[in-house]
Amino acid sequence: MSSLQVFILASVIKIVLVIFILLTAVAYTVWLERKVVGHMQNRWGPSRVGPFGLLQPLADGIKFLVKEDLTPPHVYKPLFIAAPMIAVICALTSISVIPFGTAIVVRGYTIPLQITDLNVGLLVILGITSVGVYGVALAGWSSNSKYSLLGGLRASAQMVSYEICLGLSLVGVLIVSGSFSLREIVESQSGHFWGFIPKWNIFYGCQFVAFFIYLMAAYAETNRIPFDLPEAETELVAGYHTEYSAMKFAMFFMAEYANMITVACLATLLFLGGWSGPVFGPPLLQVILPTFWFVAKIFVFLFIYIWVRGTLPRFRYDQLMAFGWKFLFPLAIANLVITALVVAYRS
Amino acid sequence: MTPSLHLWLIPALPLLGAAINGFFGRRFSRQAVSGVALTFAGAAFLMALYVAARFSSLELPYTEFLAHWIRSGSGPHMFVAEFEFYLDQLTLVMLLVVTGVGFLIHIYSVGYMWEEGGFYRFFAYLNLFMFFMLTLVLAGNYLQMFIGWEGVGLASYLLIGFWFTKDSAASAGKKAFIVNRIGDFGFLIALFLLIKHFGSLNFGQVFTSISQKPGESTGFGLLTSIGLLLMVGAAGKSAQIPLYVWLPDAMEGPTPVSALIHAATMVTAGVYMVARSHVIFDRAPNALTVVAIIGTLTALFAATIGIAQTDIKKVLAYSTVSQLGYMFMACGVAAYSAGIFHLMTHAFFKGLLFLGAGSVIHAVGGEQDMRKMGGLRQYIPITFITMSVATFAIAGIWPFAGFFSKDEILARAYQANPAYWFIGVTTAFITSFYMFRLWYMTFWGDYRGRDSAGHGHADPHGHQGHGDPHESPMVMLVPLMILAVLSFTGGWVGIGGRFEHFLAPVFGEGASTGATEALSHGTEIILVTISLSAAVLGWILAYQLYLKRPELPQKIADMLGGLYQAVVHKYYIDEIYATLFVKPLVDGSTRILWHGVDQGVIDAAVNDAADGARHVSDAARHMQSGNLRSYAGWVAAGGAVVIAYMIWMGVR
Amino acid sequence: MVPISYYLILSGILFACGVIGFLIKRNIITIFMSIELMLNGVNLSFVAFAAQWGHLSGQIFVFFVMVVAAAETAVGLAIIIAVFRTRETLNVDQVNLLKL
Amino acid sequence: MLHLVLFLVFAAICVAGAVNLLVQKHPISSALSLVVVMASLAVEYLLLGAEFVAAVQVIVYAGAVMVLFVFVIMLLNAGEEETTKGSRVALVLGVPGALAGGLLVAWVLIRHSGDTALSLGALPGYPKTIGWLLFHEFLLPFEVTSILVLIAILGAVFLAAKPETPPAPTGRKG
Repeated sequence: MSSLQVFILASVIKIVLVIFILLTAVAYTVWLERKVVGHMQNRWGPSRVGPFGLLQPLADGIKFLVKEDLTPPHVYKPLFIAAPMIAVICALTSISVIPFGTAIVVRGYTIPLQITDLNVGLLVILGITSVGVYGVALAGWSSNSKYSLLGGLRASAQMVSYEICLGLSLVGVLIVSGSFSLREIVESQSGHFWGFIPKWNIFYGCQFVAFFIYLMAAYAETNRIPFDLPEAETELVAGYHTEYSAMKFAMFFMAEYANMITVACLATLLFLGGWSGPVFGPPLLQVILPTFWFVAKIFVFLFIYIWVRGTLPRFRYDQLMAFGWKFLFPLAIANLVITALVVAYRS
Repeated sequence: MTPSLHLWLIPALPLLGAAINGFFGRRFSRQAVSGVALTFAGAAFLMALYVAARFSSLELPYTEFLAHWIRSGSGPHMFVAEFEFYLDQLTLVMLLVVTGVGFLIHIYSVGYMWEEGGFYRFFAYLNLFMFFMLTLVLAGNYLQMFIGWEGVGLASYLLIGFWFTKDSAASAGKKAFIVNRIGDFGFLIALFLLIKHFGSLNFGQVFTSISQKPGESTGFGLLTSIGLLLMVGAAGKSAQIPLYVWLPDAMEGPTPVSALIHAATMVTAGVYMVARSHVIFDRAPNALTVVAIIGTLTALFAATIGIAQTDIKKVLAYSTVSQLGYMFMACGVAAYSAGIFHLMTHAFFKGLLFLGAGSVIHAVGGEQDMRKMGGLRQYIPITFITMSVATFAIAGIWPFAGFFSKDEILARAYQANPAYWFIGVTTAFITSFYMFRLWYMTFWGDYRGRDSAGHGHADPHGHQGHGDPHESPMVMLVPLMILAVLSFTGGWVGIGGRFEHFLAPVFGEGASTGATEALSHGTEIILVTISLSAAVLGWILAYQLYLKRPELPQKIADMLGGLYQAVVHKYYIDEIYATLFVKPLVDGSTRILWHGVDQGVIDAAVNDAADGARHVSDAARHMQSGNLRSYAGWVAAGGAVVIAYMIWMGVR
Repeated sequence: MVPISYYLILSGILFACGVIGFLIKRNIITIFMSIELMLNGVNLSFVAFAAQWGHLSGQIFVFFVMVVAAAETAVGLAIIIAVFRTRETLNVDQVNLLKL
Repeated sequence: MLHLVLFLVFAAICVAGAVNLLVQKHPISSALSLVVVMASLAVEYLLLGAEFVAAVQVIVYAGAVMVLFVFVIMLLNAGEEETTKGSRVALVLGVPGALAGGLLVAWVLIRHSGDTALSLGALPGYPKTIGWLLFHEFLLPFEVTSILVLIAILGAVFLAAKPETPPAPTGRKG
């Protein structure tokens, strides 16, 4: 086989695998959330379908698929249909540049555990995420309902605003690692400070501030509590997806959780050292361990997501905007300047 | 190296006084204002005395550098003008005259102006005048002299127009200023010529380089033109033909001003300037001749006008013009020291005459017409006595000051050309006549002021309701007395050529004294006798006409008819000037500049441009449809044209 | 291998579409979008020329164009909002107070 | 070959988007067409190797500028465009004229650009090199642009700010 054929074959396998895993992960993140929040609220969560309710996501999926696909009158139909697609496509696409571990060698061919390694991988993720805004915004607008419109407006404004903080918080990391390529960023985090602290970016100088900003912005970008105003059930009756049901609603749902996972991946890659961690044992374990560390970190991140959801109340909209523009934004700039000065001083 | 004399203090002190009075005087009491003015004027006089005391120990000419002023260009063509002061015998004489007479007139003014409005303003101007006059006198170069020259013009303008609410005063001020500008024009061109050909305006440098040149005995060369142009300036400032017309009008100013500026000091600046530039004139005999002719003619001409004037100050004004003519005559025959001598004595007696006239006017409550005076000697004896001294002095009666200086001039004039002498003696006779006429009309006979009904006219300083004429206060009389003493004795410094010897280092030994010796003693005695008898003759004539037979002048006037009218109307010179220069100028300005250029060209251009713009806009506004997309279309079309042009050019 | 002229033709078409949209559209927002389209067309030719001459300045210019476009958008949209507040319309034909 | 195919495909999408922008009556459709144009242009940039430009194109244009457009359209609830017959002239003269002009310009550019063929990823615009250029050769324009952006921000804030309502009269006259 020529290397091109190997490349295409490997890519197809990777894409199928990643999408399968991602969708499964999405489903089980939903399950996890329901379970954890349930326990936090001193109840069981899903427990009837399968052991510990493990088959609940499957049941939900079947329900969404077979439910009647209702399209309300007075909607702007092309966009009403396109909006959830845009949302889910963007959410799923952005995973494509995320590396899950080091390369593996199969029959002499080195196959990186990543669908594609771009020089500007990070920017691609940012770009695709920003395009994802359209899904929410258009859904809100095309529903031709005031709640949806308000939700869409809020979503677009919020996401555009917090995207700036998100980007700025990442710039510090970029300055430290000196690359846009996610793989290189991770590789720059291997090793230890003083022999025992992992050389993760979160421990580098004041990057924990950047991590905090990233965390906040990520919550806002994914419309999660405490920044879930676009879909605030109590005031906007679920906001932009009020009019959606069945599979279209499921798409938004999937998009949201896929985005959560992407954001968690990004946080892991940029701040938590990616797949770096203690590697030991037999060769097979050595192949698996980095990916395991990676998944473990993502899991921790997701858990924090759910934890926050179970703990914090929702912000008011003006508080959200003020927090973004008057607190996070200056903080991000300050962090950027200080990091730049530190790096310039050290070089 | 002589220690610094701080000459700059002499002009600076009056300037400080002017500044204080000018800026803060409004809030000062009259006492404070006069205190300030007198302090600074007096301080300048004391400085001048100090300089005079130190004079014999000085190395002359003494120059003092104050500050850099203009430094233009570089290398050999660099033009430099500094603020510097120049002191020699001539300067010293002028300095003492200006500060001394000026100080006396300051004192006098305190009394004279006491009840006038704008008291502080008057003294601020007066001090300002002192500053400029001293700058002029002390200047180390022509440019600085020009500052003083212009400055005294300004002060003169301000003071003539002191009663600026009075129309005649305001226009007299303007007239003086404008006529002086004509003279200044000549002066300026002379300065430019000096810069062009000698690269400097510094007296020392200019005179050194000029004295190396040969004299221009014949023809019309550079030095002649410079000299003539300087003479134009001098004629303007010193009221010589043809620019004398402003001086009689300048009598609209307060009398102390007339005394100080228009008799004693400023008008002599021209004489001073000519004397200062004697190096130029010495080498330009043609220019000198012109100076002499102008001086002689002015002396005679003004004297004849003086005969028929009835306004006491006008008589004195024409007399001043006439006496200035004498000085120029002296300069014109290269007898500079005689001119300066006469300048000095004239400052004394003419200052005294004006001050005395002021005292008379003061006494009769503002009246200036001599026909309404008479018999005043019993009312104002001190004024009478001092005025008498001055009258004798100006008439040239031995041993008063005027006799010596006038005699000196006449002697030198005779030497140069008997024609000058003859006119000079004639003038002396006329001068004597009209001065005694003034004397008799004012002080002798009966007082005619009381019965004159129409006596309400121009009452310049507001003395309302006068009874008998009354003597002036002491503050006015003391300066009169001092000046009287000076008018009496001032000429004695010239006995035996002492004054000439003093000034000889300035004007050169040979040019002045050598010539006098050439005149035989006998001739000198004859000349003296003739001029003295001319003066006495004038006196007798005046006595006959105005005291013995006062009806006779009217008969003579009737007999002379038109000639008399011409004299009364000052030979219609003002009218001729108005017709020849003023009216064409005004008409030309109105027709050509105002109606033609301003309205026809400038306004029309502006208006037509505006009209054109409006018409074009009228047509073009239809493009402005308010439709945004049509604008966009225009933009696109314009862009297309530009691109098409670029493509076309590019393709070719 | 694609000849550079293809890129330039694409660029020209985009620009022309922008001009046409600018001229025929009535909605002020769409007009504004047409301007963005023109800018994009120009950007493409910048990048293409950068590739042709092998110099990155062309790409740099694209950044500047983008920044200017972003600034322009911010101000322009603010103006549109202000216009809409006062005129209650987005139709440029009705924003015609300035006609004679 | 791959390059040409990709180019043609995305060029077709691009032109289709641009034309759709013109044809669509509703501004939001136009906006989305423009997003399509921009996204496909980003791909064209990628084909030329300008990966950083492509990424920025997506982030800034598609992700920020066009979102703003959509946001404003939603905010103002802009409806369908009214069509009138008033502008026949512009349609008859303007459209072909503009099209012809654009093609002419392209033609001239072609004539003067030679027939260089560009390979896939002809000039890689790595972020590092671009950044280096930006902060060395183009530092001054960069800073000037930053000032421009600042001014634009201020202007936008000022323009879009709600006009201050005059304080309610307190009832006290005088």
